[in-house]
Amino acid sequence: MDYSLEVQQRFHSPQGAGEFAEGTPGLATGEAEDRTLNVWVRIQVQVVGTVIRSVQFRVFGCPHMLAAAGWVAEALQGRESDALRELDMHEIRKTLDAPLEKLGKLLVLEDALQACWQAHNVPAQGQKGA
Amino acid sequence: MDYSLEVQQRFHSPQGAGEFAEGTPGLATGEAEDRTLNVWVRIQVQVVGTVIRSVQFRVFGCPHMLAAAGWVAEALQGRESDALRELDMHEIRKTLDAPLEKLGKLLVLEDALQACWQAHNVPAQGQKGA
Amino acid sequence: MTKRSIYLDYAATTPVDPVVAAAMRECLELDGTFANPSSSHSVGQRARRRVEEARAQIAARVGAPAETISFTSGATESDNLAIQGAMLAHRDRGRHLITSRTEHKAVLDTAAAMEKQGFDVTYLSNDSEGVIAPDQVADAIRADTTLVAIMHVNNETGVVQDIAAIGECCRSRGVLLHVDAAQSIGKVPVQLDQWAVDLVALTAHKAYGPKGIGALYVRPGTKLAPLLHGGEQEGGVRPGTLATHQIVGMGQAYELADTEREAPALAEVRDRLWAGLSAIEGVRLNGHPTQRSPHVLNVAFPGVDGESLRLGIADIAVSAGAACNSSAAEASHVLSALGLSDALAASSQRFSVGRFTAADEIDYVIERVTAEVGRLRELAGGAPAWCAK
Amino acid sequence: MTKRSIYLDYAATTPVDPVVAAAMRECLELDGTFANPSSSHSVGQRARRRVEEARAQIAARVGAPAETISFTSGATESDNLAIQGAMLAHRDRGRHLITSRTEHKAVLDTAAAMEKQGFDVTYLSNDSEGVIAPDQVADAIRADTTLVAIMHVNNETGVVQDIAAIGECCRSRGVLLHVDAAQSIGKVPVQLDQWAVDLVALTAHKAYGPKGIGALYVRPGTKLAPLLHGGEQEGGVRPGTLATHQIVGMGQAYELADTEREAPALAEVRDRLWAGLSAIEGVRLNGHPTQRSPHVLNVAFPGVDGESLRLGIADIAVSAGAACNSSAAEASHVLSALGLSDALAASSQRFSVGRFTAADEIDYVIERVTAEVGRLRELAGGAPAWCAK
Ligand SMILES: Cc1ncc(COP(=O)(O)O)c(C=O)c1O
Ligand SMILES: Cc1ncc(COP(=O)(O)O)c(C=O)c1O
Repeated sequence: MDYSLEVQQRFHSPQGAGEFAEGTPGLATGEAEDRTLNVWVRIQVQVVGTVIRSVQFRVFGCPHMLAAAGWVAEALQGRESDALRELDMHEIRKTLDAPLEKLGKLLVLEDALQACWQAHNVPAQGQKGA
Repeated sequence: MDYSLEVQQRFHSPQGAGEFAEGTPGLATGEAEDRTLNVWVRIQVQVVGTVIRSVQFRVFGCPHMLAAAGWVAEALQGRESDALRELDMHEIRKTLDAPLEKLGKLLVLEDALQACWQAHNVPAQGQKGA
Repeated sequence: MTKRSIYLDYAATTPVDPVVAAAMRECLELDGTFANPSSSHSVGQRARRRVEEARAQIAARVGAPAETISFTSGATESDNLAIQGAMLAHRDRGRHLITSRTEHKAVLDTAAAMEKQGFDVTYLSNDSEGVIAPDQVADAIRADTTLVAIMHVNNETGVVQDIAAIGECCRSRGVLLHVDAAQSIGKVPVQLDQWAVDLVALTAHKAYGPKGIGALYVRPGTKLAPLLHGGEQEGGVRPGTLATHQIVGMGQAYELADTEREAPALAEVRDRLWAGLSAIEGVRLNGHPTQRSPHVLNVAFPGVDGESLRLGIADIAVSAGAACNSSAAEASHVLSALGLSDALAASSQRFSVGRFTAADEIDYVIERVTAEVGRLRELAGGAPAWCAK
Repeated sequence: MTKRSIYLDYAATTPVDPVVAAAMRECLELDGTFANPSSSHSVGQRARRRVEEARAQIAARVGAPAETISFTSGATESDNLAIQGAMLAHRDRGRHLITSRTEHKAVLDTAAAMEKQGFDVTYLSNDSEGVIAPDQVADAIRADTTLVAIMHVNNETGVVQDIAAIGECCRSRGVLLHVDAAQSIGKVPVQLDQWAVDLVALTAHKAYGPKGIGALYVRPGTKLAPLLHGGEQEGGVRPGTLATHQIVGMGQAYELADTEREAPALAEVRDRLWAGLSAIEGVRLNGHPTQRSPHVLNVAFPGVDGESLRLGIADIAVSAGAACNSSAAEASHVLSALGLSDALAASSQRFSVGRFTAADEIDYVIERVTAEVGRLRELAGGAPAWCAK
């Protein structure tokens, strides 16, 4: 398997890997998994007002999943929270130069972002995972 | 194809190759061929009394045929003329270390020797070929 | 980024031993032994003698008479020739083939192709340690069974099957036995003078010989329908110009591959690696703890994605399983057959050591793997239980 | 006894060019490109790149896209894969195969094997100069014809068939064409970008590459049933570990084999030889005087037994015909197809020249052959006419 330089770099030093301290204000968490694809991902965003202040993630999966999560975390920083719904995994796959067969896994990341957006807009659920 | 040293030596310097001058006394000639085996051989013996004084031959054929003819010419020298009927090609094949598939060709040589013996004992025919 | 590069994928292929390379080089020189071994002129006969010397070297290594060894392009062709050739030659006698789930694809895909042609195939299930019990073979044999195809050393786990016993139960029932011994040479003895086997697939490139040359042992009297036609080489079993340099290389490699001398050294290195890796929390050995070849160590790292682990230790050449499927994403059919979950199978790495593996390389590998497994588990903190089961 | 040794059997096999040998050696070194090109680790990917470079070199030489080239163990396997593979894949469409009497045994024996399997084969008769007229192919094509297999350069006579024209008449009738081009590379241009052919068999060892490696060109969309199963190499057309050093060698050899540069030099040497030999009484050229490859000269020496002539000039490596049948005693099927009597066929010698043939060697050969023919004719003095007809 050949990996693009960006994937290798993000894989070896992932920015935003980790989680927020319990009770951090404005926290929303989204999780998704696909056992057949052997991936699990959790995204946490801290939203202040309507803006994403910072992002943390955990990933079990292949190098492209790790790189994509890092890329997303960086991309969301400082954006409106609706960005959680707007990121296009086809674009991200191209940016990371990931093979087509990896798209299925990336869509799991999209699910996690969706869940995160849900959690943000329906705080009741938002507590889950925090 | 591997050739025994004796075959190589007799092939490169064949003793007794040639023919007798016309009208040489006591001459008997025998010829035989097999077109499918691609061989032809002519044997001439000069018999003085009952003893073979000398032998000459011509051969069209493979190295083993040439070597066998030379071997026979040498072997017959000084023998009783009945020797023409007594040489065993199976023995000669072994002596020359020729492959079994060559036996057919050697038997053509045997035919020539037989014909020669005939010619010797029935001089009328004996003139043919001389 | 990669400080050094370490090769632990000897089961995929080995480098050519310098002694073997030297023997091959002579055949590649302008005034060397380059002629066609089928040519009757003296240079051709010189090449022929080298070919026959190599055939004798190979035969001696496996305990067989030289005339039972026919050259092929490798074990893939040998497996195909053995299975297709025997099943087709005996199709009127019986159309049933028995093999196992952990065979190499050269055997499994050939078996599948035979099924498509209307033959009947039984796939024996290995136990959780990868072993086939001789009784399983005995029980599976039917009146219409023509051939049993069981490998000697598994290429992913190193598990060794009891060919001696399996051979007995085939021979006593009048069934042919084909053994894929591609991984065995120099690691586990192949003793054709003691085994009741009829066909054996061999290859050079797993034993420090060149890639692209192999052989098939055919017990005298075993009927085989050839796969390839044309020319009279190899007694009609396999046509095509004999590749002198390749054959000379295989012969030299097999002469060097002395199991008695090499196996203990391999086992020592393999055990050193396992001693280090087994200290990592949760790791487990795939395959059989003792009934195995000294050159392969297949380890599951629960909670870690195997592809990520391999990129994490990219300066170390290891593999997920068989190289010939590394383009394929799906989990190893061998590990699945041993009952591993997709997650565990995907977490597994095959480390295979060889003649040129040094102890200090092993220590470095242990250090790197331990660190990377820790890092990846950290990155996956809080992942659900299935990721590690 | 042999003062010197001269090699004039380049059509049987060539020595490996030093440039090719050097490229191969790199793959045979411990720290060289030895890994399995199917391995996903970095050393495996390095080998993969070398394999793809070689594929491109070969494709460029024959005027085809790289992805149409699949590696095999040689032209024998390529011919088998093309013919068996195409006939089996299209068996429902039609079971008729057309080929010619002067094909290599890799084609003729495969055709015979297809007949045994119930396929129908038409063998076209070449004219007395070895040529197949495109019209003969057109006339032989039937509604159920699937494949035509006609070689490009004949290995015994050097006769070149008009593949461009034959291709047209196959394509226009919707019939597949397989061309055995094993002898062509570096001697007669193979122009797949201009020919309407679907399958082409190639080999390395007739063009200063290694023995045991070849390729099959498969026009995109051509259905083929594989002969071998297992592994996913070569897009499923041909499994088995790719032999990096062999493939690299073939690529390098094909890059070197520039017909424009080499053919004129070969023709000059070949013509010098013929100029000398044609002075011998009664000799005749076998094959076509102009429609032929520059590297082969096949000559009949009436009144001389060929085997004796070869022993007489044992320091010169020439052959009776195809090396792969040199163990067989019977006359060349190619020369018989040209109408030669058994005696003439058996008297014939194939002289084949190559990159390393020197003019002074030719002069020596002329001298030796002339003397030996004279000696043998003398020994056969008085032989009946059939010996020389
Ligand atoms: C067990 C086994 N069988 C067969 C093969 C195929 O051998 P080859 O690469 O020589 O075709 C391999 C390795 O690739 C193997 O490990
Ligand atoms: C015309 C032709 N076809 C096929 C072959 C077989 O090629 P290989 O030796 O690569 O199998 C040869 C030479 O042996 C040949 O001359």
